[in-house]
Amino acid sequence: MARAFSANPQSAHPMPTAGAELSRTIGSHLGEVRDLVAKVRLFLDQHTGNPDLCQRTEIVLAELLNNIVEHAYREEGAGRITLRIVLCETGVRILTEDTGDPVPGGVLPEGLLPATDGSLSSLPEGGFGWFLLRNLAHDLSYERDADTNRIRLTLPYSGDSKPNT
Amino acid sequence: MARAFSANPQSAHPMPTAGAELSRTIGSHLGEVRDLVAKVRLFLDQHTGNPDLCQRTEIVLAELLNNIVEHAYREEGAGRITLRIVLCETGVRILTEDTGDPVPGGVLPEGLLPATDGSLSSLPEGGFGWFLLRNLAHDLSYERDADTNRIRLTLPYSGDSKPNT
Amino acid sequence: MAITKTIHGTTLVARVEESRIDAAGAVAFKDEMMAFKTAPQHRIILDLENVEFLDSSGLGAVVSVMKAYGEETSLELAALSPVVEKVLRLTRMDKVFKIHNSADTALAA
Amino acid sequence: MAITKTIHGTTLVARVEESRIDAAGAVAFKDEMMAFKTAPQHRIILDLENVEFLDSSGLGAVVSVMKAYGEETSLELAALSPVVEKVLRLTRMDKVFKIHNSADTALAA
Ligand SMILES: Nc1ncnc2c1ncn2[C@@H]1O[C@H](COP(=O)(O)OP(=O)(O)O)[C@@H](O)[C@H]1O
Ligand SMILES: Nc1ncnc2c1ncn2[C@@H]1O[C@H](COP(=O)(O)OP(=O)(O)O)[C@@H](O)[C@H]1O
Repeated sequence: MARAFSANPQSAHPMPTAGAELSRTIGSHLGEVRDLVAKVRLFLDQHTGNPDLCQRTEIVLAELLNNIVEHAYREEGAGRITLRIVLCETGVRILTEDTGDPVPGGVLPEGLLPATDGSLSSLPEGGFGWFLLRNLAHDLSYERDADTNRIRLTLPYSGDSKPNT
Repeated sequence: MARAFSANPQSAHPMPTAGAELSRTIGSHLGEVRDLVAKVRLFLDQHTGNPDLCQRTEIVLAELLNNIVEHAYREEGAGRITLRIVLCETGVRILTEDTGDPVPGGVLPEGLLPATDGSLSSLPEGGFGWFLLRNLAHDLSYERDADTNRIRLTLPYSGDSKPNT
Repeated sequence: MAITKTIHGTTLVARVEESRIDAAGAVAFKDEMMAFKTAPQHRIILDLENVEFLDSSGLGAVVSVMKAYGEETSLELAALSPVVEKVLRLTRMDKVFKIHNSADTALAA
Repeated sequence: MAITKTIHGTTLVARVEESRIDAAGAVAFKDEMMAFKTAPQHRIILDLENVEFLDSSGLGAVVSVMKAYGEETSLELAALSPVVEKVLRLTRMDKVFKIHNSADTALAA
Protein backbone atom coordinates (compact mmCIF):
# COMPACT_ATOMS: atom_id res chain seq x y z
CA MET A 1 0.00 0.00 0.00
CA ALA A 2 1.32 3.44 -0.85
CA ARG A 3 0.78 6.29 1.51
CA ALA A 4 -0.47 9.69 0.54
CA PHE A 5 2.19 12.19 1.49
CA SER A 6 1.18 14.74 4.12
CA ALA A 7 -0.53 17.86 2.90
CA ASN A 8 1.58 20.99 2.72
CA PRO A 9 1.65 22.59 6.17
CA GLN A 10 1.33 26.11 4.76
CA SER A 11 -2.47 25.74 4.65
CA ALA A 12 -4.52 27.22 7.50
CA HIS A 13 -5.19 25.04 10.56
CA PRO A 14 -7.59 25.59 13.43
CA MET A 15 -5.92 27.11 16.46
CA PRO A 16 -4.78 24.71 19.18
CA THR A 17 -6.73 24.59 22.44
CA ALA A 18 -4.67 27.40 23.97
CA GLY A 19 -3.77 26.79 27.59
CA ALA A 20 -4.02 22.99 27.47
CA GLU A 21 -1.04 21.49 29.26
CA LEU A 22 0.50 18.21 30.30
CA SER A 23 3.16 17.34 32.90
CA ARG A 24 4.85 14.00 33.41
CA THR A 25 7.90 12.58 35.17
CA ILE A 26 9.59 9.42 33.89
CA GLY A 27 12.64 7.33 34.77
CA SER A 28 15.72 7.64 32.60
CA HIS A 29 15.00 4.77 30.17
CA LEU A 30 14.64 4.79 26.39
CA GLY A 31 11.48 2.69 26.70
CA GLU A 32 9.88 5.25 29.02
CA VAL A 33 10.81 7.99 26.57
CA ARG A 34 9.12 6.06 23.78
CA ASP A 35 5.90 5.68 25.76
CA LEU A 36 5.85 9.31 26.89
CA VAL A 37 6.48 10.62 23.36
CA ALA A 38 3.62 8.49 22.03
CA LYS A 39 1.33 9.83 24.81
CA VAL A 40 2.24 13.43 24.02
CA ARG A 41 1.55 12.78 20.36
CA LEU A 42 -1.99 11.65 21.22
CA PHE A 43 -2.46 14.71 23.47
CA LEU A 44 -1.37 17.00 20.62
CA ASP A 45 -3.58 15.23 18.07
CA GLN A 46 -6.54 15.88 20.37
CA HIS A 47 -5.76 19.53 21.08
CA THR A 48 -4.45 20.83 17.77
CA GLY A 49 -5.73 20.35 14.22
CA ASN A 50 -2.20 20.75 12.91
CA PRO A 51 -0.54 17.47 11.89
CA ASP A 52 2.65 19.22 10.87
CA LEU A 53 3.00 20.80 14.32
CA CYS A 54 2.32 17.43 15.96
CA GLN A 55 4.97 15.74 13.81
CA ARG A 56 7.60 18.39 14.52
CA THR A 57 6.89 18.24 18.23
CA GLU A 58 7.12 14.45 18.26
CA ILE A 59 10.53 14.54 16.55
CA VAL A 60 11.90 17.26 18.86
CA LEU A 61 10.62 15.63 22.00
CA ALA A 62 12.12 12.24 21.17
CA GLU A 63 15.53 13.76 20.43
CA LEU A 64 15.50 15.93 23.56
CA LEU A 65 14.47 13.17 25.97
CA ASN A 66 16.71 10.50 24.39
CA ASN A 67 19.68 12.85 24.67
CA ILE A 68 19.00 13.32 28.38
CA VAL A 69 18.85 9.52 28.90
CA GLU A 70 21.94 8.87 26.78
CA HIS A 71 24.17 11.85 27.63
CA ALA A 72 23.06 13.64 30.82
CA TYR A 73 22.35 10.33 32.63
CA ARG A 74 24.89 8.38 30.49
CA GLU A 75 22.40 5.61 29.84
CA GLU A 76 22.86 4.38 33.41
CA GLY A 77 19.14 4.08 34.07
CA ALA A 78 19.15 6.08 37.32
CA GLY A 79 17.49 9.51 37.37
CA ARG A 80 14.21 11.23 36.66
CA ILE A 81 13.15 13.45 33.80
CA THR A 82 10.28 15.90 34.13
CA LEU A 83 8.46 17.16 31.06
CA ARG A 84 5.99 20.03 30.87
CA ILE A 85 4.10 20.94 27.71
CA VAL A 86 1.90 24.01 27.26
CA LEU A 87 -0.13 24.91 24.18
CA CYS A 88 -0.27 28.64 23.53
CA GLU A 89 -1.14 30.98 20.65
CA THR A 90 2.33 30.88 19.17
CA GLY A 91 2.78 27.11 19.32
CA VAL A 92 3.90 24.37 21.71
CA ARG A 93 6.12 25.32 24.66
CA ILE A 94 8.31 22.57 26.13
CA LEU A 95 10.29 22.41 29.38
CA THR A 96 12.46 19.52 30.56
CA GLU A 97 14.27 19.11 33.88
CA ASP A 98 16.83 16.49 34.83
CA THR A 99 19.52 16.11 37.47
CA GLY A 100 22.15 14.49 35.27
CA ASP A 101 25.54 15.81 34.17
CA PRO A 102 25.57 19.43 33.08
CA VAL A 103 25.82 20.08 29.36
CA PRO A 104 29.59 20.37 28.64
CA GLY A 105 30.74 24.01 28.73
CA GLY A 106 27.24 25.09 29.70
CA VAL A 107 26.29 25.52 26.04
CA LEU A 108 23.93 23.26 24.09
CA PRO A 109 25.59 21.46 21.15
CA GLU A 110 25.76 23.47 17.93
CA GLY A 111 24.08 20.70 15.94
CA LEU A 112 25.78 20.94 12.57
CA LEU A 113 24.39 18.67 9.89
CA PRO A 114 26.88 15.81 9.31
CA ALA A 115 28.01 15.63 5.68
CA THR A 116 25.92 13.16 3.69
CA ASP A 117 27.51 13.57 0.27
CA GLY A 118 30.59 11.38 0.71
CA SER A 119 31.23 7.71 0.02
CA LEU A 120 29.05 4.98 1.52
CA SER A 121 31.56 4.19 4.26
CA SER A 122 31.78 7.86 5.32
CA LEU A 123 28.01 8.31 5.84
CA PRO A 124 27.10 9.44 9.38
CA GLU A 125 25.45 6.89 11.70
CA GLY A 126 24.62 9.49 14.38
CA GLY A 127 24.95 13.14 15.29
CA PHE A 128 21.62 14.11 13.73
CA GLY A 129 19.91 14.72 17.07
CA TRP A 130 20.93 18.28 17.86
CA PHE A 131 20.72 19.26 14.23
CA LEU A 132 17.05 18.27 14.22
CA LEU A 133 16.46 20.03 17.55
CA ARG A 134 18.10 23.28 16.42
CA ASN A 135 16.36 23.11 13.04
CA LEU A 136 12.85 22.63 14.37
CA ALA A 137 12.87 24.39 17.76
CA HIS A 138 12.68 28.14 18.44
CA ASP A 139 13.74 30.06 21.58
CA LEU A 140 16.00 27.24 22.76
CA SER A 141 17.52 27.89 26.19
CA TYR A 142 19.55 25.97 28.76
CA GLU A 143 20.12 26.71 32.42
CA ARG A 144 21.94 24.85 35.17
CA ASP A 145 20.27 25.52 38.53
CA ALA A 146 22.10 23.83 41.45
CA ASP A 147 21.94 20.12 40.38
CA THR A 148 19.22 20.59 37.80
CA ASN A 149 19.43 20.98 33.99
CA ARG A 150 16.54 22.96 32.53
CA ILE A 151 15.92 23.11 28.77
CA ARG A 152 13.17 25.26 27.24
CA LEU A 153 12.07 25.52 23.64
CA THR A 154 9.06 26.36 21.48
CA LEU A 155 7.64 24.65 18.39
CA PRO A 156 6.17 27.49 16.32
CA TYR A 157 2.57 27.04 15.28
CA SER A 158 3.39 27.17 11.61
CA GLY A 159 6.50 26.88 9.50
CA ASP A 160 7.94 23.48 8.79
CA SER A 161 11.49 24.35 9.71
CA LYS A 162 14.16 26.97 9.30
CA PRO A 163 15.72 27.17 5.85
CA ASN A 164 17.87 24.09 5.45
CA THR A 165 21.25 25.85 5.17
CA MET B 1 -0.72 -26.42 8.95
CA ALA B 2 0.21 -30.06 9.45
CA ARG B 3 -1.33 -32.72 7.31
CA ALA B 4 -2.76 -35.94 8.60
CA PHE B 5 -0.79 -38.74 6.99
CA SER B 6 -2.83 -41.05 4.73
CA ALA B 7 -4.56 -43.97 6.37
CA ASN B 8 -2.94 -47.37 6.00
CA PRO B 9 -4.10 -48.90 2.69
CA GLN B 10 -4.52 -52.38 4.18
CA SER B 11 -8.07 -51.51 5.27
CA ALA B 12 -11.00 -52.58 3.06
CA HIS B 13 -12.09 -50.23 0.28
CA PRO B 14 -15.22 -50.30 -1.86
CA MET B 15 -14.65 -51.94 -5.28
CA PRO B 16 -13.96 -49.61 -8.19
CA THR B 17 -16.65 -49.10 -10.82
CA ALA B 18 -15.52 -52.15 -12.84
CA GLY B 19 -15.50 -51.53 -16.57
CA ALA B 20 -15.15 -47.74 -16.37
CA GLU B 21 -12.57 -46.59 -18.88
CA LEU B 22 -10.87 -43.53 -20.29
CA SER B 23 -8.89 -42.96 -23.51
CA ARG B 24 -6.92 -39.86 -24.46
CA THR B 25 -4.28 -38.85 -26.97
CA ILE B 26 -1.86 -36.02 -26.22
CA GLY B 27 1.13 -34.37 -27.89
CA SER B 28 4.60 -35.18 -26.60
CA HIS B 29 4.96 -32.33 -24.09
CA LEU B 30 5.61 -32.41 -20.36
CA GLY B 31 2.83 -29.86 -19.82
CA GLU B 32 0.32 -32.08 -21.62
CA VAL B 33 1.44 -35.01 -19.47
CA ARG B 34 0.85 -32.92 -16.36
CA ASP B 35 -2.69 -32.04 -17.43
CA LEU B 36 -3.56 -35.59 -18.46
CA VAL B 37 -2.23 -37.09 -15.22
CA ALA B 38 -4.31 -34.61 -13.21
CA LYS B 39 -7.40 -35.53 -15.27
CA VAL B 40 -6.85 -39.24 -14.72
CA ARG B 41 -6.45 -38.62 -11.01
CA LEU B 42 -9.90 -36.97 -10.93
CA PHE B 43 -11.38 -39.86 -12.94
CA LEU B 44 -9.93 -42.37 -10.47
CA ASP B 45 -11.12 -40.41 -7.45
CA GLN B 46 -14.64 -40.54 -8.88
CA HIS B 47 -14.61 -44.25 -9.75
CA THR B 48 -12.69 -45.84 -6.89
CA GLY B 49 -12.90 -45.30 -3.15
CA ASN B 50 -9.25 -46.22 -2.81
CA PRO B 51 -6.93 -43.24 -2.28
CA ASP B 52 -3.86 -45.47 -2.13
CA LEU B 53 -4.67 -46.97 -5.56
CA CYS B 54 -5.26 -43.48 -6.97
CA GLN B 55 -1.94 -42.26 -5.59
CA ARG B 56 0.03 -45.24 -6.96
CA THR B 57 -1.61 -44.85 -10.36
CA GLU B 58 -0.86 -41.14 -10.46
CA ILE B 59 2.84 -41.78 -9.72
CA VAL B 60 3.15 -44.58 -12.29
CA LEU B 61 1.35 -42.67 -15.00
CA ALA B 62 3.48 -39.56 -14.60
CA GLU B 63 6.69 -41.59 -14.78
CA LEU B 64 5.54 -43.62 -17.77
CA LEU B 65 4.34 -40.67 -19.85
CA ASN B 66 7.28 -38.40 -18.91
CA ASN B 67 9.69 -41.17 -19.97
CA ILE B 68 8.01 -41.41 -23.37
CA VAL B 69 8.28 -37.62 -23.86
CA GLU B 70 11.87 -37.50 -22.64
CA HIS B 71 13.35 -40.72 -24.02
CA ALA B 72 11.19 -42.22 -26.80
CA TYR B 73 10.52 -38.80 -28.36
CA ARG B 74 13.79 -37.33 -27.01
CA GLU B 75 11.96 -34.25 -25.73
CA GLU B 76 11.67 -32.95 -29.31
CA GLY B 77 7.98 -32.11 -28.96
CA ALA B 78 6.86 -33.98 -32.10
CA GLY B 79 4.77 -37.14 -31.67
CA ARG B 80 1.54 -38.37 -30.11
CA ILE B 81 0.97 -40.51 -27.05
CA THR B 82 -2.22 -42.51 -26.58
CA LEU B 83 -3.34 -43.60 -23.13
CA ARG B 84 -6.05 -46.10 -22.29
CA ILE B 85 -7.15 -46.83 -18.73
CA VAL B 86 -9.59 -49.57 -17.70
CA LEU B 87 -10.85 -50.24 -14.18
CA CYS B 88 -11.33 -53.95 -13.51
CA GLU B 89 -11.76 -56.28 -10.51
CA THR B 90 -8.02 -56.69 -10.00
CA GLY B 91 -7.10 -53.03 -10.28
CA VAL B 92 -6.26 -50.39 -12.89
CA ARG B 93 -5.06 -51.56 -16.32
CA ILE B 94 -2.95 -49.10 -18.31
CA LEU B 95 -1.90 -49.12 -21.97
CA THR B 96 0.28 -46.52 -23.70
CA GLU B 97 1.17 -46.26 -27.39
CA ASP B 98 3.76 -44.01 -28.99
CA THR B 99 5.70 -43.94 -32.27
CA GLY B 100 9.02 -42.78 -30.84
CA ASP B 101 12.33 -44.61 -30.66
CA PRO B 102 12.11 -48.24 -29.62
CA VAL B 103 13.24 -49.02 -26.06
CA PRO B 104 16.98 -49.86 -26.35
CA GLY B 105 17.54 -53.63 -26.73
CA GLY B 106 13.78 -54.19 -26.74
CA VAL B 107 13.77 -54.57 -22.95
CA LEU B 108 12.35 -52.08 -20.47
CA PRO B 109 14.98 -50.62 -18.09
CA GLU B 110 15.70 -52.70 -15.01
CA GLY B 111 15.04 -49.79 -12.65
CA LEU B 112 17.49 -50.38 -9.86
CA LEU B 113 17.21 -48.03 -6.91
CA PRO B 114 20.14 -45.58 -7.02
CA ALA B 115 22.19 -45.67 -3.81
CA THR B 116 21.07 -42.99 -1.37
CA ASP B 117 23.43 -43.73 1.51
CA GLY B 118 26.57 -41.98 0.27
CA SER B 119 27.89 -38.46 0.77
CA LEU B 120 25.82 -35.42 -0.13
CA SER B 121 27.62 -34.92 -3.43
CA SER B 122 27.00 -38.53 -4.48
CA LEU B 123 23.20 -38.41 -4.01
CA PRO B 124 21.26 -39.29 -7.18
CA GLU B 125 19.44 -36.46 -9.00
CA GLY B 126 17.61 -38.83 -11.37
CA GLY B 127 17.16 -42.45 -12.30
CA PHE B 128 14.22 -43.00 -9.93
CA GLY B 129 11.62 -43.25 -12.69
CA TRP B 130 11.88 -46.90 -13.70
CA PHE B 131 12.48 -47.94 -10.13
CA LEU B 132 9.12 -46.43 -9.17
CA LEU B 133 7.43 -48.01 -12.21
CA ARG B 134 8.81 -51.48 -11.52
CA ASN B 135 8.08 -51.18 -7.83
CA LEU B 136 4.44 -50.17 -8.19
CA ALA B 137 3.32 -51.82 -11.46
CA HIS B 138 2.40 -55.49 -12.04
CA ASP B 139 2.31 -57.43 -15.34
CA LEU B 140 4.58 -54.94 -17.05
CA SER B 141 5.02 -55.69 -20.77
CA TYR B 142 6.55 -53.99 -23.81
CA GLU B 143 6.03 -54.68 -27.50
CA ARG B 144 7.31 -53.00 -30.63
CA ASP B 145 4.71 -53.34 -33.44
CA ALA B 146 5.94 -51.83 -36.73
CA ASP B 147 6.63 -48.17 -35.68
CA THR B 148 4.64 -48.34 -32.47
CA ASN B 149 5.79 -48.86 -28.86
CA ARG B 150 3.14 -50.43 -26.66
CA ILE B 151 3.54 -50.63 -22.87
CA ARG B 152 0.99 -52.41 -20.66
CA LEU B 153 0.85 -52.65 -16.90
CA THR B 154 -1.56 -53.10 -14.01
CA LEU B 155 -1.87 -51.32 -10.69
CA PRO B 156 -3.11 -53.99 -8.27
CA TYR B 157 -6.21 -53.08 -6.35
CA SER B 158 -4.51 -53.42 -2.99
CA GLY B 159 -0.94 -53.62 -1.78
CA ASP B 160 1.07 -50.47 -1.51
CA SER B 161 4.13 -51.82 -3.31
CA LYS B 162 6.40 -54.82 -3.60
CA PRO B 163 8.76 -55.32 -0.67
CA ASN B 164 11.36 -52.61 -0.91
CA THR B 165 14.37 -54.88 -1.61
CA MET C 1 11.86 -6.02 16.64
CA ALA C 2 9.49 -7.90 14.36
CA ILE C 3 10.57 -7.70 10.72
CA THR C 4 8.98 -9.90 8.06
CA LYS C 5 11.42 -10.70 5.29
CA THR C 6 10.32 -11.96 1.91
CA ILE C 7 12.48 -12.81 -1.06
CA HIS C 8 11.41 -11.84 -4.58
CA GLY C 9 14.03 -13.12 -7.01
CA THR C 10 17.23 -11.43 -5.85
CA THR C 11 15.44 -8.79 -3.81
CA LEU C 12 14.74 -8.94 -0.11
CA VAL C 13 11.74 -7.03 1.19
CA ALA C 14 12.11 -6.36 4.91
CA ARG C 15 8.80 -5.20 6.36
CA VAL C 16 8.99 -3.61 9.79
CA GLU C 17 5.95 -4.76 11.76
CA GLU C 18 6.23 -2.15 14.50
CA SER C 19 5.23 1.47 14.51
CA ARG C 20 8.45 3.09 15.70
CA ILE C 21 12.16 2.77 14.93
CA ASP C 22 13.56 4.89 17.73
CA ALA C 23 16.37 4.96 20.28
CA ALA C 24 14.65 2.25 22.34
CA GLY C 25 14.48 -0.11 19.36
CA ALA C 26 17.46 0.87 17.21
CA VAL C 27 19.77 -1.94 18.34
CA ALA C 28 17.10 -4.61 17.93
CA PHE C 29 16.31 -3.26 14.47
CA LYS C 30 19.96 -3.45 13.44
CA ASP C 31 20.45 -6.97 14.84
CA GLU C 32 17.39 -8.27 13.03
CA MET C 33 18.47 -6.75 9.74
CA MET C 34 22.01 -8.12 10.08
CA ALA C 35 20.90 -11.69 10.89
CA PHE C 36 20.06 -11.99 7.21
CA LYS C 37 23.56 -11.00 6.17
CA THR C 38 25.65 -13.12 8.48
CA ALA C 39 24.08 -16.56 8.14
CA PRO C 40 21.40 -16.54 5.49
CA GLN C 41 21.39 -20.21 4.66
CA HIS C 42 21.74 -22.13 7.83
CA ARG C 43 18.50 -24.04 7.22
CA ILE C 44 16.07 -24.12 4.35
CA ILE C 45 12.64 -25.51 5.13
CA LEU C 46 10.79 -26.49 1.98
CA ASP C 47 7.13 -26.08 2.90
CA LEU C 48 5.18 -28.53 0.69
CA GLU C 49 1.77 -27.95 2.21
CA ASN C 50 0.27 -26.96 -1.15
CA VAL C 51 2.05 -29.71 -3.08
CA GLU C 52 -0.18 -32.69 -3.83
CA PHE C 53 2.14 -34.38 -6.27
CA LEU C 54 5.88 -34.94 -6.71
CA ASP C 55 7.36 -37.15 -9.44
CA SER C 56 10.91 -38.45 -9.89
CA SER C 57 11.93 -35.33 -11.84
CA GLY C 58 10.61 -33.12 -9.04
CA LEU C 59 12.44 -35.25 -6.50
CA GLY C 60 15.61 -34.98 -8.59
CA ALA C 61 15.26 -31.18 -8.58
CA VAL C 62 14.89 -31.12 -4.79
CA VAL C 63 18.02 -33.27 -4.44
CA SER C 64 20.01 -31.07 -6.78
CA VAL C 65 19.00 -27.96 -4.81
CA MET C 66 20.15 -29.67 -1.62
CA LYS C 67 23.49 -30.56 -3.21
CA ALA C 68 24.00 -27.05 -4.59
CA TYR C 69 23.55 -25.49 -1.14
CA GLY C 70 26.26 -27.78 0.24
CA GLU C 71 27.03 -29.21 3.64
CA GLU C 72 26.56 -25.98 5.63
CA THR C 73 22.88 -25.77 4.77
CA SER C 74 20.30 -28.23 6.01
CA LEU C 75 17.45 -28.64 3.50
CA GLU C 76 14.41 -29.97 5.31
CA LEU C 77 10.92 -30.90 4.10
CA ALA C 78 7.63 -30.02 5.75
CA ALA C 79 3.94 -31.00 5.32
CA LEU C 80 4.16 -34.01 2.99
CA SER C 81 1.03 -35.07 1.09
CA PRO C 82 0.36 -38.83 0.80
CA VAL C 83 1.84 -39.01 -2.72
CA VAL C 84 4.93 -37.02 -1.78
CA GLU C 85 5.39 -39.21 1.26
CA LYS C 86 5.06 -42.38 -0.90
CA VAL C 87 7.60 -41.23 -3.48
CA LEU C 88 10.10 -40.35 -0.75
CA ARG C 89 9.56 -43.63 1.08
CA LEU C 90 9.80 -45.85 -2.00
CA THR C 91 13.01 -44.17 -3.17
CA ARG C 92 14.42 -44.23 0.38
CA MET C 93 14.89 -40.46 0.21
CA ASP C 94 12.87 -40.21 3.42
CA LYS C 95 16.14 -41.20 5.11
CA VAL C 96 18.06 -38.40 3.42
CA PHE C 97 15.87 -35.42 4.35
CA LYS C 98 14.75 -34.23 7.75
CA ILE C 99 10.96 -34.31 7.54
CA HIS C 100 8.54 -32.19 9.61
CA ASN C 101 4.77 -32.23 10.02
CA SER C 102 4.56 -28.55 9.18
CA ALA C 103 6.75 -25.50 8.59
CA ASP C 104 5.73 -24.22 12.03
CA THR C 105 6.91 -27.45 13.66
CA ALA C 106 10.13 -27.23 11.69
CA LEU C 107 10.75 -23.67 12.86
CA ALA C 108 10.09 -24.66 16.45
CA ALA C 109 12.49 -27.65 16.18
CA MET D 1 7.09 -21.65 -10.23
CA ALA D 2 5.67 -19.53 -7.43
CA ILE D 3 7.63 -19.98 -4.20
CA THR D 4 7.13 -17.66 -1.24
CA LYS D 5 10.30 -17.29 0.78
CA THR D 6 10.33 -15.98 4.31
CA ILE D 7 13.31 -15.52 6.60
CA HIS D 8 13.09 -16.44 10.27
CA GLY D 9 16.40 -15.60 11.91
CA THR D 10 18.88 -17.71 9.97
CA THR D 11 16.25 -20.04 8.51
CA LEU D 12 14.63 -19.67 5.12
CA VAL D 13 11.15 -21.10 4.70
CA ALA D 14 10.42 -21.70 1.00
CA ARG D 15 6.72 -22.33 0.48
CA VAL D 16 5.77 -23.83 -2.86
CA GLU D 17 2.52 -22.19 -3.98
CA GLU D 18 1.70 -24.74 -6.69
CA SER D 19 0.23 -28.18 -6.42
CA ARG D 20 2.76 -30.21 -8.41
CA ILE D 21 6.54 -30.42 -8.63
CA ASP D 22 6.84 -32.63 -11.70
CA ALA D 23 8.85 -33.01 -14.88
CA ALA D 24 7.07 -30.02 -16.43
CA GLY D 25 8.01 -27.76 -13.52
CA ALA D 26 11.28 -29.23 -12.23
CA VAL D 27 13.60 -26.72 -13.93
CA ALA D 28 11.53 -23.72 -12.86
CA PHE D 29 11.50 -25.07 -9.31
CA LYS D 30 15.26 -25.41 -9.28
CA ASP D 31 15.88 -21.96 -10.77
CA GLU D 32 13.61 -20.32 -8.24
CA MET D 33 15.29 -22.09 -5.33
CA MET D 34 18.78 -21.22 -6.61
CA ALA D 35 18.02 -17.52 -7.14
CA PHE D 36 18.25 -17.19 -3.38
CA LYS D 37 21.71 -18.71 -3.30
CA THR D 38 23.37 -16.90 -6.15
CA ALA D 39 22.46 -13.26 -5.45
CA PRO D 40 20.66 -12.99 -2.17
CA GLN D 41 21.37 -9.36 -1.45
CA HIS D 42 21.15 -7.48 -4.67
CA ARG D 43 18.49 -5.14 -3.30
CA ILE D 44 16.95 -4.73 0.12
CA ILE D 45 13.67 -2.87 0.23
CA LEU D 46 12.88 -1.65 3.71
CA ASP D 47 9.09 -1.51 3.78
CA LEU D 48 8.17 1.16 6.34
CA GLU D 49 4.42 1.11 5.78
CA ASN D 50 3.75 0.31 9.44
CA VAL D 51 6.33 2.75 10.75
CA GLU D 52 4.82 6.02 11.97
CA PHE D 53 7.92 7.34 13.67
CA LEU D 54 11.68 7.35 13.10
CA ASP D 55 14.12 9.31 15.28
CA SER D 56 17.79 10.08 14.74
CA SER D 57 18.85 6.83 16.45
CA GLY D 58 16.54 4.85 14.17
CA LEU D 59 17.91 6.71 11.17
CA GLY D 60 21.45 5.98 12.36
CA ALA D 61 20.58 2.26 12.57
CA VAL D 62 19.23 2.27 9.02
CA VAL D 63 22.41 3.96 7.78
CA SER D 64 24.62 1.49 9.61
CA VAL D 65 22.70 -1.46 8.07
CA MET D 66 23.20 0.10 4.63
CA LYS D 67 26.93 0.50 5.27
CA ALA D 68 27.28 -3.07 6.57
CA TYR D 69 25.74 -4.52 3.41
CA GLY D 70 28.28 -2.64 1.30
CA GLU D 71 28.32 -1.32 -2.23
CA GLU D 72 26.88 -4.43 -3.91
CA THR D 73 23.58 -4.11 -2.12
CA SER D 74 21.14 -1.30 -2.70
CA LEU D 75 19.15 -0.48 0.44
CA GLU D 76 15.96 1.31 -0.56
CA LEU D 77 13.08 2.71 1.49
CA ALA D 78 9.37 2.34 0.79
CA ALA D 79 6.11 3.82 2.13
CA LEU D 80 7.34 6.74 4.23
CA SER D 81 4.99 8.24 6.83
CA PRO D 82 4.97 12.06 7.16
CA VAL D 83 7.32 11.99 10.17
CA VAL D 84 9.77 9.59 8.52
CA GLU D 85 9.70 11.70 5.39
CA LYS D 86 10.39 14.88 7.46
CA VAL D 87 13.34 13.35 9.33
CA LEU D 88 14.90 12.15 6.08
CA ARG D 89 14.35 15.45 4.33
CA LEU D 90 15.71 17.62 7.17
CA THR D 91 18.84 15.49 7.52
CA ARG D 92 19.28 15.37 3.72
CA MET D 93 19.23 11.57 3.88
CA ASP D 94 16.41 11.64 1.31
CA LYS D 95 19.23 12.16 -1.20
CA VAL D 96 21.12 9.10 0.04
CA PHE D 97 18.37 6.46 -0.19
CA LYS D 98 16.23 5.48 -3.14
CA ILE D 99 12.69 6.10 -1.95
CA HIS D 100 9.54 4.38 -3.25
CA ASN D 101 5.84 4.98 -2.67
CA SER D 102 5.33 1.34 -1.68
CA ALA D 103 7.14 -1.99 -1.59
CA ASP D 104 5.10 -3.07 -4.62
CA THR D 105 6.23 -0.05 -6.59
CA ALA D 106 9.80 -0.74 -5.51
CA LEU D 107 9.57 -4.35 -6.70
CA ALA D 108 8.15 -3.24 -10.04
CA ALA D 109 10.92 -0.64 -10.50
N1 LIG E 1 21.34 16.52 27.15
C1 LIG E 1 22.68 16.45 26.96
N2 LIG E 1 23.52 16.52 27.99
C2 LIG E 1 24.85 16.46 27.78
N3 LIG E 1 25.42 16.29 26.55
C3 LIG E 1 24.65 16.20 25.49
C4 LIG E 1 23.24 16.27 25.63
N4 LIG E 1 22.71 16.13 24.37
C5 LIG E 1 23.75 16.00 23.53
N5 LIG E 1 24.92 16.03 24.15
C6 LIG E 1 26.24 15.92 23.49
O1 LIG E 1 26.10 16.39 22.14
C7 LIG E 1 26.51 15.41 21.18
C8 LIG E 1 25.62 15.49 19.93
O2 LIG E 1 24.32 14.95 20.19
P1 LIG E 1 23.37 14.40 19.04
O3 LIG E 1 23.36 15.42 17.94
O4 LIG E 1 22.08 14.02 19.63
O5 LIG E 1 24.10 13.13 18.46
P2 LIG E 1 24.21 11.64 19.05
O6 LIG E 1 23.44 11.57 20.31
O7 LIG E 1 23.68 10.81 17.94
O8 LIG E 1 25.71 11.47 19.27
C9 LIG E 1 26.41 14.09 21.91
O9 LIG E 1 27.31 13.14 21.36
C10 LIG E 1 26.74 14.48 23.34
O10 LIG E 1 28.14 14.47 23.54
N1 LIG F 1 10.12 -45.04 -22.84
C1 LIG F 1 11.45 -45.14 -22.97
N2 LIG F 1 11.98 -45.31 -24.18
C2 LIG F 1 13.31 -45.40 -24.30
N3 LIG F 1 14.20 -45.36 -23.28
C3 LIG F 1 13.75 -45.20 -22.06
C4 LIG F 1 12.35 -45.08 -21.83
N4 LIG F 1 12.19 -44.95 -20.50
C5 LIG F 1 13.42 -44.97 -19.93
N5 LIG F 1 14.36 -45.10 -20.84
C6 LIG F 1 15.83 -45.20 -20.54
O1 LIG F 1 15.98 -45.70 -19.19
C7 LIG F 1 16.74 -44.81 -18.37
C8 LIG F 1 16.22 -44.78 -16.93
O2 LIG F 1 14.99 -44.10 -16.87
P1 LIG F 1 14.47 -43.46 -15.51
O3 LIG F 1 14.58 -44.48 -14.43
O4 LIG F 1 13.11 -42.88 -15.76
O5 LIG F 1 15.49 -42.29 -15.14
P2 LIG F 1 15.67 -40.84 -15.77
O6 LIG F 1 14.60 -40.62 -16.77
O7 LIG F 1 15.52 -39.98 -14.54
O8 LIG F 1 17.07 -40.85 -16.33
C9 LIG F 1 16.66 -43.46 -19.06
O9 LIG F 1 17.79 -42.66 -18.81
C10 LIG F 1 16.53 -43.85 -20.54
O10 LIG F 1 17.82 -44.03 -21.11
